[in-house]
Amino acid sequence: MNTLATSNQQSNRQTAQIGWNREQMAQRCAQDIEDGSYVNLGIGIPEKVAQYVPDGREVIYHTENGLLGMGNSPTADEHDPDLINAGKKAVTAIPGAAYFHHGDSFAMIRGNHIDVCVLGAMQVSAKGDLANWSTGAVDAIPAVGGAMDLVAGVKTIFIITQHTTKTGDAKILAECSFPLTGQKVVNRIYTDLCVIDVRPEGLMLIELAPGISFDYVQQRTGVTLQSAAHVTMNNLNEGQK
Amino acid sequence: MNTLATSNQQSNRQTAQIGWNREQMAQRCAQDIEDGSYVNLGIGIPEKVAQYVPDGREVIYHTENGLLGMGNSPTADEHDPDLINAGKKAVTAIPGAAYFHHGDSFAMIRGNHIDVCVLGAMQVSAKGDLANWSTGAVDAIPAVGGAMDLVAGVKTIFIITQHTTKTGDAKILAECSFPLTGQKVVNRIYTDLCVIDVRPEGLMLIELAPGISFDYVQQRTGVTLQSAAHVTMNNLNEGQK
Amino acid sequence: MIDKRVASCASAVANIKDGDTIMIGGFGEAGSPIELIHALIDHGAKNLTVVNNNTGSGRVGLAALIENGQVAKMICSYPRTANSLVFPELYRSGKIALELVPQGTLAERIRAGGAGIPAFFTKTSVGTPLADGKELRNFEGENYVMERGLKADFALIKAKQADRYGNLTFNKTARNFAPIMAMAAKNTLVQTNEMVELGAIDAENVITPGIFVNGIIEVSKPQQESQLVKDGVVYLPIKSQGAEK
Amino acid sequence: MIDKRVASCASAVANIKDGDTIMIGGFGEAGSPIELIHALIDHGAKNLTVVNNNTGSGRVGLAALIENGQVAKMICSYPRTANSLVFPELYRSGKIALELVPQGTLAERIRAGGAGIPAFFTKTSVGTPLADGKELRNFEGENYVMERGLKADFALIKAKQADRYGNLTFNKTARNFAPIMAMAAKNTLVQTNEMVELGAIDAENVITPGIFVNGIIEVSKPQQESQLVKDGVVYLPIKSQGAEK
Repeated sequence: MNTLATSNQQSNRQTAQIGWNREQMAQRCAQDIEDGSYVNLGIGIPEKVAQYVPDGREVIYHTENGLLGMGNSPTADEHDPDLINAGKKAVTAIPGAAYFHHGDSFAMIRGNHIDVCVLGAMQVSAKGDLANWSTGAVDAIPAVGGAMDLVAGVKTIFIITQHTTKTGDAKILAECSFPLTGQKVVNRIYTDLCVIDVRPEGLMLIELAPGISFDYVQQRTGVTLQSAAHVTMNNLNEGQK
Repeated sequence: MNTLATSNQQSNRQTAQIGWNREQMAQRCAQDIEDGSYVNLGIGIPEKVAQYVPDGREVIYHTENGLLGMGNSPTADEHDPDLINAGKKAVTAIPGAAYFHHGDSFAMIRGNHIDVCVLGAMQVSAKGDLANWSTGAVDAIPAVGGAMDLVAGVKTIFIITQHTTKTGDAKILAECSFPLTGQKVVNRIYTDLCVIDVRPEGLMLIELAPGISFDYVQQRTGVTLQSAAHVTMNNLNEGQK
Repeated sequence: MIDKRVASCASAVANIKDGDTIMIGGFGEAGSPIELIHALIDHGAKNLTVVNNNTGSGRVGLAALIENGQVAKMICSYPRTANSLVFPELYRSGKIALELVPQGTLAERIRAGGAGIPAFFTKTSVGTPLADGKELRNFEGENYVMERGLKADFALIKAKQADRYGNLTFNKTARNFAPIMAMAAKNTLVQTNEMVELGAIDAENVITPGIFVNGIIEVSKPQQESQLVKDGVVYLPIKSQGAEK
Repeated sequence: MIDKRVASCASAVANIKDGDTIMIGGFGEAGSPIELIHALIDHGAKNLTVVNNNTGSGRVGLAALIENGQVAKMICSYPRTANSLVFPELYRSGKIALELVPQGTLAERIRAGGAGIPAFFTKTSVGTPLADGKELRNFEGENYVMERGLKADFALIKAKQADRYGNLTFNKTARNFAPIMAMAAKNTLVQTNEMVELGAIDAENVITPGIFVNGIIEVSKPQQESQLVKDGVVYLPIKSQGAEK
């Protein structure tokens, strides 16, 4: 019993390590991006999605600061401070890329021309509302960037996020308490524990990370989840491609 | 007496030939286009203005179908059916020209970036209303082109027109009877007889063609004209430059 | 792999349906995608709403599409041009509808449609019959009219160069409406004088990025509308041509 | 003769007045016209409203302009960035105002200002605090918020090449806001890496036509903001620098 208790405690302490890691979350999301998609990736884990596009698919990356056909990070030789992404990191441009100004770039976004946008989240509601720009704290410097334009204009919005906050609070809720980025905009949520679809009838758990149960996810979620008839346990590789 | 009567009849028949001819009307207008102006010229007599820009002035011509820096008519060798002006005539592009799409072209117009537009007129009112796109006839095919955008967006609108219609009716009126192209848009009118400013207080005759009197102009005008203190008689050359 | 090339003009237009709205590039003959229009005539889709600055000339291209009875409504700024025969006759006999739009408002409505803007305000046409029935609004003492964004099911345009991603360049003033129509249409079909390798168009000089393009067909020696009109050519749909033999 | 070259950055900015609205190109350091901004610091105009996507970094360029107390209000989408020190402190102490605008709405408002559009509707920000107090309107069952066009007295931008007419090209993503700011400002001042002859920029590849440009100064070796920040440089106005000697 003593041994078991210790084992349980250890398991609790290791909660952050169970389920999918950051690489695997990105890899799982990448599986849902179709060949030929035009994709905008947010800062953080979403950026990693580009590394896991399955073989045989060609995906074109849009960065809202004026480039379609964003490539990998540059070598030292390729580095140009005038060639950056929306996170202000140095990038490259692939053959077949195009530069354009901010007006045209957000015409692509607002005009529903970008197929998929992958973003991080502070909170997501059962209706697909997203909060990812402000905690509403009085002394914070508000900063929104292109997030509101992206969620309003891009056809499909994927969210990649840890299932709970660092302190264990649920991020998937009946209603967001933080100021919204957009209303009814999220299509699918990829967490370290599972994949959840936002459907008109509510949140539908469609996939579990290996070793994770529905109840385990439900306990860490602020709203009642439904479960698809056949929830698969997707056993991704270790994040290598 | 008999001789005089004949002479008078002849003079009446020759009304169309007195005052400035079409070349001189264009030449007179060209004198008012400042060095460095961006200019859009309408179809017909306005097109001729480009031939009479005074020496030492550099003027850049805009054509609303997507070219800034329109040059002369092409030689047979230069002719390209993809390089035309708003009247669909073949043109050339000068060194320093720029091509752009229709959205950007009319952003230049609507956004008040073009300095001067020279247009023809069917009617002009004392308030500067312009009618130049439709007689309002029931069986006519209505066609407006870029005229409404030009009068709404260009800083200065010059009109070049015969002072009266072919049948002798006044074209400069208290109110236009034809459908308007724009309200309070005309700044100055160049006719075969005179130059008239549109001012808040009304129409001000500021210049007469050689041999033309104020009364002669007033008789052919549908609204009371005022006369500037010193009306000059501008004796242009014969239309050569 | 992304490869937007299609096998023929016929296959490019194959999915156009009766009742669709079609934007057609070109200002007069400059930029008119005449081979794609002729393929649409062969295709036969009817009851179309067509957006173009004009209504074509002679009896080829857009004029032939209208003459073939496929166009229920034109949205344009200048339906009268030299050698424009077909539209005036049908219009006078009440067989075709016309929505007359100032040229710059037409361009901005198309650009707005492509940029996700449902409506905007412009000074153009205020105080004229073309503002009748439209909402007026005063901003800082000036009156403006509200105009709506314009979208289409298909755009047919003509490019100078294209790569397999759909990046495009244009030739001189043949550019005109093509880039904004490519933005405003759900499906943009392009005939290009030349197909080039990816990267052959400098990324700085791409005029229409491939994201706005769905199908590309190379037509290396396009016909010239003015020449056809001069030669008295009458375009007849392939079926009719066949039937006549 | 049209020749928009000016003698120096100082003479370029000489007509900027207290209280003016200034659009400054750049997304982070890419496209930031740092020499023109430093000239504006030397010039000393106060009570400015500045439009830029960010608020600068370190204590050079836009951050130095803010630190020098010349900016009463920032209109931007993302005032927090790595190495952004100056703005947060002034904002928290209530010494600078902030109008926060979603990045795409900011871009479209600038484009609208330049294109003669006083207002337009967008879905962006509907249902969020940034739509508070703005007019909402339903088109075809979707809600949109009305946004106003944005103009400026001056724009300061950075180009790659310029000719004497003011035709411009840009380098890669340094293009960003520059072309639309050039449209929206009454006076557009350009620092260019290179002056070229008329015609050296192919008419097909001009990004900003000269009609939108008023003054050009060649700065062939511009300073790089990130390098200055790394080196701990603090830009002080020339008067202050003089006073310290």
